[in-house]
Amino acid sequence: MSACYTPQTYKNDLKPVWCPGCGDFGVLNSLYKALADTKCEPHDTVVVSGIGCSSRLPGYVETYGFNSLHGRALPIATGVKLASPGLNVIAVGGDGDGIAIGGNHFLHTARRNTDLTYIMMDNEIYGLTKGQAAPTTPIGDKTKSTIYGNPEAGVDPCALAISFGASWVARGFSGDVKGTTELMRLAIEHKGFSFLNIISPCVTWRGDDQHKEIRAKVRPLPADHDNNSRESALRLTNENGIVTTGVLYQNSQPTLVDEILDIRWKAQGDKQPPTKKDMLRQFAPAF
Amino acid sequence: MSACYTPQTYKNDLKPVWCPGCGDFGVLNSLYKALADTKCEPHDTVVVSGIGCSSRLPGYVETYGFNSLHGRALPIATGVKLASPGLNVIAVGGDGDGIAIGGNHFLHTARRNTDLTYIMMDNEIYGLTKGQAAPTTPIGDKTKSTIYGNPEAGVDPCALAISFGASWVARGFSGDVKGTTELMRLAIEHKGFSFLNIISPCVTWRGDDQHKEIRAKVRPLPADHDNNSRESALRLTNENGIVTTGVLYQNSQPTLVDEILDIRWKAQGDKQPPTKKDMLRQFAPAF
Amino acid sequence: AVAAGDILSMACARDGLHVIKTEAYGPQIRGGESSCTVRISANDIHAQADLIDALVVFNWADFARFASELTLAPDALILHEANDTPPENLAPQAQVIGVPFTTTARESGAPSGKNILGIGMIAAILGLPIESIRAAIQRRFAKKTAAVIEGNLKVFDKGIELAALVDAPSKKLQYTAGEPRLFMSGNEASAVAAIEAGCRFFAGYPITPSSEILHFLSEWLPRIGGSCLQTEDELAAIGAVVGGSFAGVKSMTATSGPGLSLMSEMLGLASIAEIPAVVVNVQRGGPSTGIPTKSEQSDLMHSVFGGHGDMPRAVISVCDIEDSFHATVDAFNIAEEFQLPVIVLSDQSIGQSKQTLAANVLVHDVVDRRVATPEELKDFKRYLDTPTGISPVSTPGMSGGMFQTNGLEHDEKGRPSAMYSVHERMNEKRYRKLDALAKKYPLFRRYGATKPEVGILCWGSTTGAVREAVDKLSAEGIAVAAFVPRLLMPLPAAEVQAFIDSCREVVITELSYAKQFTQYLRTVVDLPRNHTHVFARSGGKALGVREIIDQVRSVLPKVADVEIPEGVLA
Amino acid sequence: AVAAGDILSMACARDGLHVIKTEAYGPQIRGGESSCTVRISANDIHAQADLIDALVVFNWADFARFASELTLAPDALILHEANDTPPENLAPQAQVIGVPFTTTARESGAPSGKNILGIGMIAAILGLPIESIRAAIQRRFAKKTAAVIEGNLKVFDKGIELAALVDAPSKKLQYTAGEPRLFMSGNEASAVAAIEAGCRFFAGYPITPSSEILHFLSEWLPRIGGSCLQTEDELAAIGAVVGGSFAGVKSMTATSGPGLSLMSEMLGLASIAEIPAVVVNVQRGGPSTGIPTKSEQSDLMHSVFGGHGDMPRAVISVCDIEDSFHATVDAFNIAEEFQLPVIVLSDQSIGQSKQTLAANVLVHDVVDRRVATPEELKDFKRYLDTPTGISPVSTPGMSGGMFQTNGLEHDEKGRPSAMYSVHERMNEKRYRKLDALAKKYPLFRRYGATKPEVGILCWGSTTGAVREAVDKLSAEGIAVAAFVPRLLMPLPAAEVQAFIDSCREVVITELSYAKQFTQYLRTVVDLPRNHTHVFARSGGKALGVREIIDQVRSVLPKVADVEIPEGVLA
Ligand SMILES: Cc1ncc(C[n+]2csc(CCOP(=O)(O)OP(=O)(O)O)c2C)c(N)n1
Ligand SMILES: Cc1ncc(C[n+]2csc(CCOP(=O)(O)OP(=O)(O)O)c2C)c(N)n1
Ligand code: SF4
Ligand code: SF4
Ligand SMILES: [Mg+2]
Ligand SMILES: [Mg+2]
Repeated sequence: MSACYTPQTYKNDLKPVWCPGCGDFGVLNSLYKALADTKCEPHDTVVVSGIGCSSRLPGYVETYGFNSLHGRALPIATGVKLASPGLNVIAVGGDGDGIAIGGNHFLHTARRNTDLTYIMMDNEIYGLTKGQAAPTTPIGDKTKSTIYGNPEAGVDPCALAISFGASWVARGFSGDVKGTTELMRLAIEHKGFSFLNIISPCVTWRGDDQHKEIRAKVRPLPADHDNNSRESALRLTNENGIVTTGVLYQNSQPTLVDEILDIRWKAQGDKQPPTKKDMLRQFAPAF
Repeated sequence: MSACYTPQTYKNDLKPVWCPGCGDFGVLNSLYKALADTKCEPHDTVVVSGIGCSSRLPGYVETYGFNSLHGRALPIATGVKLASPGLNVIAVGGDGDGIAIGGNHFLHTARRNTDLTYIMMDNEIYGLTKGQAAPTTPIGDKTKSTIYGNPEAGVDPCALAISFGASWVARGFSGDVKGTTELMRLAIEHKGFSFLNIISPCVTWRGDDQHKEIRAKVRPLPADHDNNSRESALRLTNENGIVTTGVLYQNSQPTLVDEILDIRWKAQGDKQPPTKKDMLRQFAPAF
Repeated sequence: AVAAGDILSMACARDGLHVIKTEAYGPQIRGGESSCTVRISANDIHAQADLIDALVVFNWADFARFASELTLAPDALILHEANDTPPENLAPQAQVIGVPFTTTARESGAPSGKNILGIGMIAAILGLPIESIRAAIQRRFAKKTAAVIEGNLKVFDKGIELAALVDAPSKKLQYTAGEPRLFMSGNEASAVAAIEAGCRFFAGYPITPSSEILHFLSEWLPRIGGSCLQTEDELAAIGAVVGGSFAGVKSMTATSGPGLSLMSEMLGLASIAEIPAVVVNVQRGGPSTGIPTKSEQSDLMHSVFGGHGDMPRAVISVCDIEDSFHATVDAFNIAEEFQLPVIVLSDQSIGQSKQTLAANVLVHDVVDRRVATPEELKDFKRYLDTPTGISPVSTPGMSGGMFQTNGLEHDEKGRPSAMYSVHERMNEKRYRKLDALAKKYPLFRRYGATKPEVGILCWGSTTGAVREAVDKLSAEGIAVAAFVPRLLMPLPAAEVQAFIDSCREVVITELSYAKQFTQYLRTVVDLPRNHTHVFARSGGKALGVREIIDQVRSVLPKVADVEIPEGVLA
Repeated sequence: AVAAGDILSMACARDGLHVIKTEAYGPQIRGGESSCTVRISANDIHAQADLIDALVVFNWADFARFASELTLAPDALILHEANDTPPENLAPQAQVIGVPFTTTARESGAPSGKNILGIGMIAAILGLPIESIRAAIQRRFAKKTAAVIEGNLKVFDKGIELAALVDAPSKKLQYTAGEPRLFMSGNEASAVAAIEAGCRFFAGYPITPSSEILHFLSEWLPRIGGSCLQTEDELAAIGAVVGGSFAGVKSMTATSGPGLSLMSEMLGLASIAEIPAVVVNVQRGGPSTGIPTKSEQSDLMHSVFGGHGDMPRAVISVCDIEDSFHATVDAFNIAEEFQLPVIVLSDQSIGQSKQTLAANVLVHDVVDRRVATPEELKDFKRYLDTPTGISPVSTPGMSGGMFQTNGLEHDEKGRPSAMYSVHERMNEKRYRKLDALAKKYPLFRRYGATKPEVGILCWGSTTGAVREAVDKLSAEGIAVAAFVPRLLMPLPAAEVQAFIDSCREVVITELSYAKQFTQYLRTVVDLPRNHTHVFARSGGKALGVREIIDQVRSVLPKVADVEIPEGVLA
């Protein structure tokens, strides 16, 4: 990997379509910085997203990028990684993309400890479709699809990730570019599935104050937090009135790529790879 | 509800296609008993399933029954309940059906505390398709699709259900018809989303001994277990070498039907329902 | 711009004028460029305007983004922000007038009132109902402070005042005020129709350009004792609809292409289990995510043939905003009577455009499910093989009606069977329903000459433009007619064939690059080999009346050719 | 029964005989009834047997379940469990012999060896290779104790001994042993082909009748440095395939109808983002869950037209077990060269039946992706609009090849655009690839007379039976030919039309109640109005050679009619 990359290296000349003041600008800037900090070789990096305002992000990053289908960023990212394990694979998207339509892939990609980083831009709403409730929208909130107030309790993406078996889980706030950049760096460096939930306000559908309100709620990790314990990590999720940022949970365990390599070893060890003849033998009545 | 129902009431004359010795026979018998114990009016009861050996079950129960699509039992059951809240709705299916292809619906149906009972027949394998690994298959196990050993750690359906926000979570063993019947009764009586994971051996693809092995592992709930605590409940999941049966977790919270009724109240209160004219007013330039 | 369009439209609707309003946006959700076109007429209109008579531009850079979709009339009147110089030759005899919109608005006490200033001028120049516009402005800002309302009214008057400086008498609209009309979008009409049809359960997942249906029903269903569920995805949405309908409640979902693709498998279940289900699919540019904010007619083949297996279903198209109402009620009627899934094919240009409608047109007969009789409930066969293929239904809650169904092939009782004989018989039974359906609902429209030289075949949202083209061409004495099937599956084949056989030249016009409509027609009717002219292009731009006229003209010579030899033979 | 069939087939394969073996099961996974038919011939064969010459029945109740699918030859030889009385008149001159299978087997020291006893008798009576069968039995029980092997061999000899009592010389098979042949299923051939084509990533979700492909590749890919992922569902499977292919590795999934329906949306993404992807779809009875264990040709329309939007894709069909290999390699070649999704349409009767093949036929040229040149990488346009529509590709890891793609409509650089002009141009570009593809791969088969009076059109698994029917009819001096398109999308339209035009009467035969093949043909070719005869029925039962012969015969009179006037005119 070359050592002389700057945030500029990862910028392309496409202007983001985001509304002025959208939290996703902060996420994008943090990503530029984090990629530079981790010296990610642009052409060895793939950013995959689903569909949503946030999922437009790969279009603005000068690496290989794929703004795919609503909810399917993770299966595609998994395919990229398994087919070509040498690549750095980063999946990004929105809370709806990842927890509504994409929820099942979130569960299974985390559970397999798939070697990739998943950044969720969480604005507690469906932005691109103009403001319907997301699974993260707080109970009672009025949205385009819940004018009588959201009947469903919002879920905490970090709590889900931990329960799904993610080996690295953190929360950031797009308003804090420095902190978010640092979390991204750690996420990218983590071996296995790292999940970073970034609170990224939607000024258009959640009101211009969402930014301020969240900033007021943000707290650092308690000094005594043991982030190797699922139980203590879970206690820092679904909190009332405060939002704890930082690395809530991490462990180290074999990753999906480790398993794939292990299977190859079990299958073939250091033996010569089989020939076509070897493969056809089972169909040959040569007894 | 009439009071004179016996297990016979719920039997029809279709012969199950299950292999001799399949655990699902035990589940079916428990269900006949539990329906009688809870005096479920057959014509007010709907049993919905997905696809799998276990999902054949509704075909053998003399109520309204729907053996639907692989993974989709819960959305269909939700539709039945919301459209006609007076019905008793029971969803059943396999571990693959509910956690692989159906995982996302499991998450959201639980999270909404949808008023239905979900019985999962867990054999740690895909039975109907002849023995591939399921998300519940223990790591290392050799199956048709994992001849080098399953690379993925099996998940515990009860742990998932608790993290998903289910308001009632229990585990049973098909070999224990009496215990399972009792758990089914409680599940059906619970207000909200009740999840019952029943270990139901697949003698054909998991070996004839699975039955014995599990019986040896089964344990009752620890006397001091506090099943109102998620934390303690989670400690009784993903256990090594033992399988704790009983009601692991329960709480009482507003259900989806409660919310729907609340929304109707907010929308209309005790006012006369709106007329078509009222509905069209917003389109009329009458100012 | 869009707000001004709303005010103008509502005001004209109040005075009984006919209005069609369309909007266009850039990719940005907020603060991006937007454009709004309003066609106003004293008579019935069926399509958005081909040519723009009067244009108000606040920013030429933004205008450029939409220019390709906006054609100016030769003598267009153009009002633009004075300090933003307009591009060269916008139109030959264009009247281009710079107006200090921003400053004037500020001075008149409504800083953000430049668009109100604009409609003030336009209203005066075109002679639109001033009083109604005033009222509309007041309604629009009702929630704001009195000062705001005052300011905007002042700006409006200022506009009228400035208009005096413009001399364009020719542009005055001649009309006499009539009954107020409703002003609504196709999506709103579909939602209203669902309630009219008796739908009491809606499950959906938001997607552009169909979300307004979810929004409307999530507000109104609870008011009438129904319920609405926003699901986690489209798989769950259509699943819940099938469940709700199985439980005996008319149920619906609404989506667009990507969602419809995801629903393919569940629609197959509804088909084999014979459960009514209504899906309103509001088409957008495809494939994949494509162009979510624009219209196209490229979900046709998937709607009529999509999904694995031999899967009977009905597909009904929407010809215009009013038809969104009728087609949706028809869809419920067909679904309930024939016990199958019905797809309503609308598109963005119908779903999200707004039009004025006479209040009394929003009525349509409603059909209900054929419930099993006590006799039928004895040894009940849910899938009884009847002459029409339609079997008696019971629904949960009905005592004695219990049955167990499934998506496997099954016998009359609904019991799974892998036998060929059962499969063949049940396929026959299920498809027989389509024959009965085709007989009862030969839905189509026909416009123009009875003995056409040129016959146009089209469907859906292009109908309005085709209809106006037929009128214009007929006025020129050209014998042209248009045939528009509304029921697409099963297609009224005999009627379509009869129409084709009655024309010398057949023109097929559609907004699908892959010619989906043409290919579909070929599966059921014969098209004359050298006398069929297909005009198929991508969507993303409305099919214009002049475009259709040119298509027809381009085939006219052939008609002439044909005439000569005939003359000789005679 | 099934085990016996395997032993018999493998043994015959060893002596170079031609074998086709099919199996059928009841709904029960284990301990249920099953049936196995084996057709053995000294010459090339293409379909399973129409008539059964020799039948072994252990339980008449079980036989009854399959009777509708098994037709006995008039002089069938029938061996059955002695103490289970057979039904009346199974066949006119049937030779029905009761054999105490169970007891004899027990006495001969192999309690569960009744099926071995059966093949012992059959082998002796039909004159099958005794020594090879002995070897096959030894191999079969290799993992068991010596005692077990001994017991089974003894039972086998006992069978030969008992056969002496049966007198049926006419049934002896005449042949001379030849080179050993491979014996494999269509699914196995597809899996082998994937590896041959260079596929190194497979993602799939189990589904009958395609799972054998997953099983085979999960065993073999790791051995050659590839990987296999069993995903949580089909949405993830096709997603992972698109991801793997985007990353530059040839990738595939396999499924059946329900899974294919779920993949509709992602296939649209592969189409617009121009990412190669191969899907092997092994058809079963539909719609919905339908009949998972039986064959049908009803996923055709979904394969060629399914998915929202105008979505170019290729579809290639599989004519027989050997063709599973070639079609699958072709699919990869087409996917890589034209950068689009390719669906391989096989079905249960090909995927799960086994046939003998000469080892040397499993070879096929392989094509790779056209990677961007250094020149092209300067100001790289991933979607460069070229004469063929095929653009240069770069894959992650290639320095200087970076691009950002998406499922939105996009320009040559892959940047999202909602402009009509871009949409129209890119649709043109993407569809242009299909023209190039059709030119390069006009894949079809043609059998029979060059100047046919009757021409048969069919596709996929019915090809074998049609081919044998053509041979038999030709032998009778009837001028009949068959045309079988292998590439279904784009269809070799010119060739199909030429064939149609060369026939007096056209017979279309297919296993789809809804006539999917016929309807599809109509979209691209003209079928003579009164000279086209469609024989379409549900799947669930193989199309028999005699059935086809009857279909052709039924249209022959018409040919005669036609001849007379012609004679007069001459
Ligand atoms: C299959 C499918 N269903 C629905 C949609 C419509 N859709 C696009 S983005 C989106 C949700 C956006 O919310 P989120 O994922 O949170 O992203 P955000 O815009 O808030 O950043 C939806 C429902 C779609 N594109 N595809
Ligand atoms: C969409 C779809 N994909 C795949 C299948 C094939 N299939 C049927 S059942 C099943 C899994 C069965 O496992 P499980 O749900 O655990 O039920 P079990 O048979 O073990 O009781 C699969 C993969 C299908 N029917 N539909
Ligand atoms: S709508 Fe919300 S999320 Fe989308 S770009 Fe605007 S501010 Fe950001
Ligand atoms: S395969 Fe397994 S799960 Fe299925 S019926 Fe047999 S024993 Fe039961
Ligand atoms: Mg969001
Ligand atoms: Mg299972």
